[in-house]
Amino acid sequence: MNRIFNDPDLVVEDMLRGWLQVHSDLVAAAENRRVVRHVRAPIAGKVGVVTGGGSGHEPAFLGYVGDGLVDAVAVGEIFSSPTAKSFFDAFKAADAGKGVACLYGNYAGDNMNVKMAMKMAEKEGIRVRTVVANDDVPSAPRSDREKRRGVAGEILMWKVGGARAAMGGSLDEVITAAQKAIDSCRSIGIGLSACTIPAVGKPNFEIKDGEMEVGIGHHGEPGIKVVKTTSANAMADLMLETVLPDLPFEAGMEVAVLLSGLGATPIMELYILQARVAEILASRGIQISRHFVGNYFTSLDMMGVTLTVMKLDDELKACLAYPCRSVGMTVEG
Amino acid sequence: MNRIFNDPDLVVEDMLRGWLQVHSDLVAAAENRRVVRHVRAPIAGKVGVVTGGGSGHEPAFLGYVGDGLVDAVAVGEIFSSPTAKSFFDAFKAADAGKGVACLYGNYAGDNMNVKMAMKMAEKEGIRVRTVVANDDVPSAPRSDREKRRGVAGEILMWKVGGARAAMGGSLDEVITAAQKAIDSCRSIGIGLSACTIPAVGKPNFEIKDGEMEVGIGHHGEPGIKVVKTTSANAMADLMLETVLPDLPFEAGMEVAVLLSGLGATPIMELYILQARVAEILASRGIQISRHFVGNYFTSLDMMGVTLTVMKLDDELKACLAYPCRSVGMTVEG
Amino acid sequence: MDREQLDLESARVMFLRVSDAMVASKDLLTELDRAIGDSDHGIGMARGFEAVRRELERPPFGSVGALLHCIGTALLRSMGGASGAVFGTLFRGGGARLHDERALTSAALARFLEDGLEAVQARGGARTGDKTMVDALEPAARAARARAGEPLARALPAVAEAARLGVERTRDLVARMGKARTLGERALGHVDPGAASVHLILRAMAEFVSA
Amino acid sequence: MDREQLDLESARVMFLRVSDAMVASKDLLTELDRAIGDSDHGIGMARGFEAVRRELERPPFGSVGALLHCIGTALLRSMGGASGAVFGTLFRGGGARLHDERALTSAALARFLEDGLEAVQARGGARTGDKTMVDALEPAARAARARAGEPLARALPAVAEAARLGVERTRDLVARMGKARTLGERALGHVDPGAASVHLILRAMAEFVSA
Ligand SMILES: Nc1ncnc2c1ncn2[C@@H]1O[C@H](COP(=O)(O)OP(=O)(O)O)[C@@H](O)[C@H]1O
Ligand SMILES: Nc1ncnc2c1ncn2[C@@H]1O[C@H](COP(=O)(O)OP(=O)(O)O)[C@@H](O)[C@H]1O
Ligand SMILES: [Mg+2]
Ligand SMILES: [Mg+2]
Ligand SMILES: [Mg+2]
Ligand SMILES: [Mg+2]
Repeated sequence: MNRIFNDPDLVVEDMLRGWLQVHSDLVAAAENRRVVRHVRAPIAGKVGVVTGGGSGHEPAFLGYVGDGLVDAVAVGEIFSSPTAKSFFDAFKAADAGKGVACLYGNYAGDNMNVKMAMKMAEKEGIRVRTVVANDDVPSAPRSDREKRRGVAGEILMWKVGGARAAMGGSLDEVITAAQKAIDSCRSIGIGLSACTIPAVGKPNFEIKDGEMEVGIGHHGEPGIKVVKTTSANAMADLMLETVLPDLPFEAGMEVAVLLSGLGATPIMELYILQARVAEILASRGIQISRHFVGNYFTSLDMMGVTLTVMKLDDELKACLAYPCRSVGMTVEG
Repeated sequence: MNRIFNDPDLVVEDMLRGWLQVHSDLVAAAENRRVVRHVRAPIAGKVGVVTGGGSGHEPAFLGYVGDGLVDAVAVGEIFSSPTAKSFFDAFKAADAGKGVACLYGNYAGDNMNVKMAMKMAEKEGIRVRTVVANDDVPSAPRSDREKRRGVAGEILMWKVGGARAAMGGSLDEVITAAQKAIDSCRSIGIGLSACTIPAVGKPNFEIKDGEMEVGIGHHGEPGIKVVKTTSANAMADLMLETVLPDLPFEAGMEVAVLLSGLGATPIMELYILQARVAEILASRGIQISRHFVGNYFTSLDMMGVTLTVMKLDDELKACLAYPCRSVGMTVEG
Repeated sequence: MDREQLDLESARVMFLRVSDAMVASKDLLTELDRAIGDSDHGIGMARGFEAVRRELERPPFGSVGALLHCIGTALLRSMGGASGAVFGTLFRGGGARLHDERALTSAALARFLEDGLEAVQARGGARTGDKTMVDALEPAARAARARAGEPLARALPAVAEAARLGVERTRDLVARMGKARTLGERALGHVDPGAASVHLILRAMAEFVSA
Repeated sequence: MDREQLDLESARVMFLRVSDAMVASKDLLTELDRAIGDSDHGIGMARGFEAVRRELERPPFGSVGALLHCIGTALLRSMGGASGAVFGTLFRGGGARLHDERALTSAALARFLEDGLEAVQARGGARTGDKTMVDALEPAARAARARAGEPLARALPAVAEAARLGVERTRDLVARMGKARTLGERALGHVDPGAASVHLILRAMAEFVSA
């Protein structure tokens, strides 16, 4: 494992030091060093938008703190939910009196820690409502949607919730929009290689040469099946076959597509995949009105990709088009 | 090799299809499909800025086509200079009558192909002047600077040249500014793993587990030495030791720092490195007034990093601060 | 030496030894989580019990409940992850009704484990058979209740043994919770890392009282 | 059959066979470039000579010069890279003074290689000993000049052999040009891929005339 770190137990600290310095125009540390907040948070008159999760997914989560997006994030260890205290401190950092929308992903640790943080917030009179992202189709059958993991659809949920808050929406409006956003998203990942946590020093799991894990999660959680590697086109087809019928996405719909590398995937290859995704969607009469292609939500040094398709309506389109500025995503006004 | 492509000989074509579609607000194909131009190029009243190079370095080169940056790029095969014809067609795509600044990297293939393209341009009455980036310190001794390769410093050269052109500068002014930009840059790379060209199917070279190649080039060209892997801090120290004395960078100077991953490096690790770079520069009395940390110039799936330090003066600062918008870099107004 | 119970100072020292044991189990637990999870369990537990160790260095504690609460809080504040919430809750929930106890008796142990179990289940919704730490905690709590009248030094080894058997049983379970859920049958043959942690904690307690 | 010279149609067919040979050498050349370059030489040459093959399918050509120019242009337009420029220039520069020749004679071959060499050196500045294709081209041109009066079928094998020896000599050279330059001594023992291409082209020509 040839990687870049100092003390393997301090990778998050060391990263945060660099991050806070480089992006000091945008973000600042809260009193709790595991909370990164917008430089101007809490922003008067605005609902606070909070998220949080384990590290190793950069630019998620902290990269989405910014104008028109997230106000504060709770930062966990690698692949570990932040503590309840960090979520609570993120609520405090974001709350300007209009309440806090906590928009996070469906993982046991995050669920429990957010719940505890909400109890702390209640005691201090901070109103918090949540939306739990569960866009990862392969992680549970459609009948068990509430068991599904949240993956890159979270970014679109933050984008929509963040825009709604920046437009002056009430807490209920922000929550409703964010919930609609994630309900409109369906995602799937394909893993082509495993990832290695520096403190562990060997791969978290195994993907054989010549095989790929279809439906992989952001921490290497296994998916639907392990199959022989295929062409990019066949990969795109496989992903769409899983994702499209689930909502379902149908002719005449407008969608946003987010194709994210998992960390080690060359950018070139994301566009190769995207070319096919666009072709298939067009052939089905589905119109892509927004694309995001890049490393939006990664898993350390994993090779692979996640595809998210989001059904759009006028509100969601307006929210996606709303200006935002952050390390992970910038939409110009 | 688990990777994402269809026909390995068509990766560039397939990528371009996806790219042109996703970024149709920003770029368009020229008649020559191996030229990607700004949607509005040639831009009236402005010197055209052109670059080009092999593929596999995304977002370089085509990702820097945009407002306030590059007007047209010639796109080569993986790790291969574009043809002379493509460079020439890029000149044509960019030329609005005020001449073309061709700002490219010092590689045998690019040098020869650009030279031939300039002959074609001369015949058609297009005025072209060049700046050849040679910021890679380990690739030749200081006394042989003209033999040094161009690496990520090229991005800052494009940024400065692009800004100067956007400000209305003449061809000579753009060239002078771009030349100053690259003369003010010093870079070094460290490789932690090899990269694999899809059509080759096995790694281009070898980096052993537990070893790293100090001074590596963007195609895996060997550097100064192969040493045992070290901590992130020691890596930063090693890079700065090579880079700082070369210009030399001294107390009281202002600099820009660009830390780019080579493709497979987790973003987290770039910030870990950056934290140390900033610490050392501060301790030497050198002030960082602009940071760029991310995957700016990659080498397929190589694990590793390049560091570029650029000495700033008022003109260069103004040019770096000038607004630009592209896939690879956006600076807001 | 068959200790009847532990005074607060001895209980504190016992949990220092437990902390040492958990920090020392980092690689083992990471390996278990690597097999069916995301490889961070050992790292998290080690970080958590390093924090516990720091906290326990500042006596005195006024009651068994205060001691357990302090441990739980240290875990909660330092660990994160599912296990930070779960183990933090085990200690804090388990100590909630022990704020009048000046010694750790077998009865107190039974209450700690029973109340802890209830709190964990309220927090995360896991039931027996879901392949979580509940599968070790539940039989341990039952064993503790059954031996609530015995000397602590006799009860604890039996409680630890019950946990161990619970851990072993998780080998035959498909996960219905957490990161191992989508593994399906691929989780068979592997024990649950959180369950292993419950056993390691109880085993270190048993070793202390038997020493 | 000891052919004195090749008429234009035979020369065209010969370069079709040369193209086949170069396309078939893709992996070999890629391996050579992998050892001391960036692994793309075989891919580039194969792409280039596939384009040549397409162009050569449209006869007739009016002169040796026109034929060589056509080949060079196909390489230049399709390949890119250092070798696209270098081999494109070899053929275009080499054909520049052969626009009156209606047959490929040994004298024309010598002029092709000599003028090609000069054009390549003007283009890229490489000299003998820099570990480039010049190290195969230069001895080949010399051999061709020495045999300019012989029948083509006798000259070409000798020219190809001279190129082969030139390739072999690149093993002992440290690169002073291109991607191998920074390898320093690590390049020793490896032949230059571009030099190998020169030899393969001439060998395929020799095989054609000797067949
Ligand atoms: N809902 C739950 N209730 C009880 N224990 C749980 C629950 N979810 C997970 N666990 C326990 O947590 C352990 C995993 O801990 P850890 O690896 O630290 O967390 P994460 O799953 O967040 O990576 C599992 O082995 C399991 O015993
Ligand atoms: N300046 C030059 N003059 C002549 N030949 C050169 C020169 N530079 C490179 N070459 C030849 O090109 C070959 C490499 O070709 P190729 O791999 O296609 O190009 P690149 O170096 O751009 O990857 C070298 O083996 C060498 O023979
Ligand atoms: Mg985890
Ligand atoms: Mg090349
Ligand atoms: Mg885990
Ligand atoms: Mg090459």
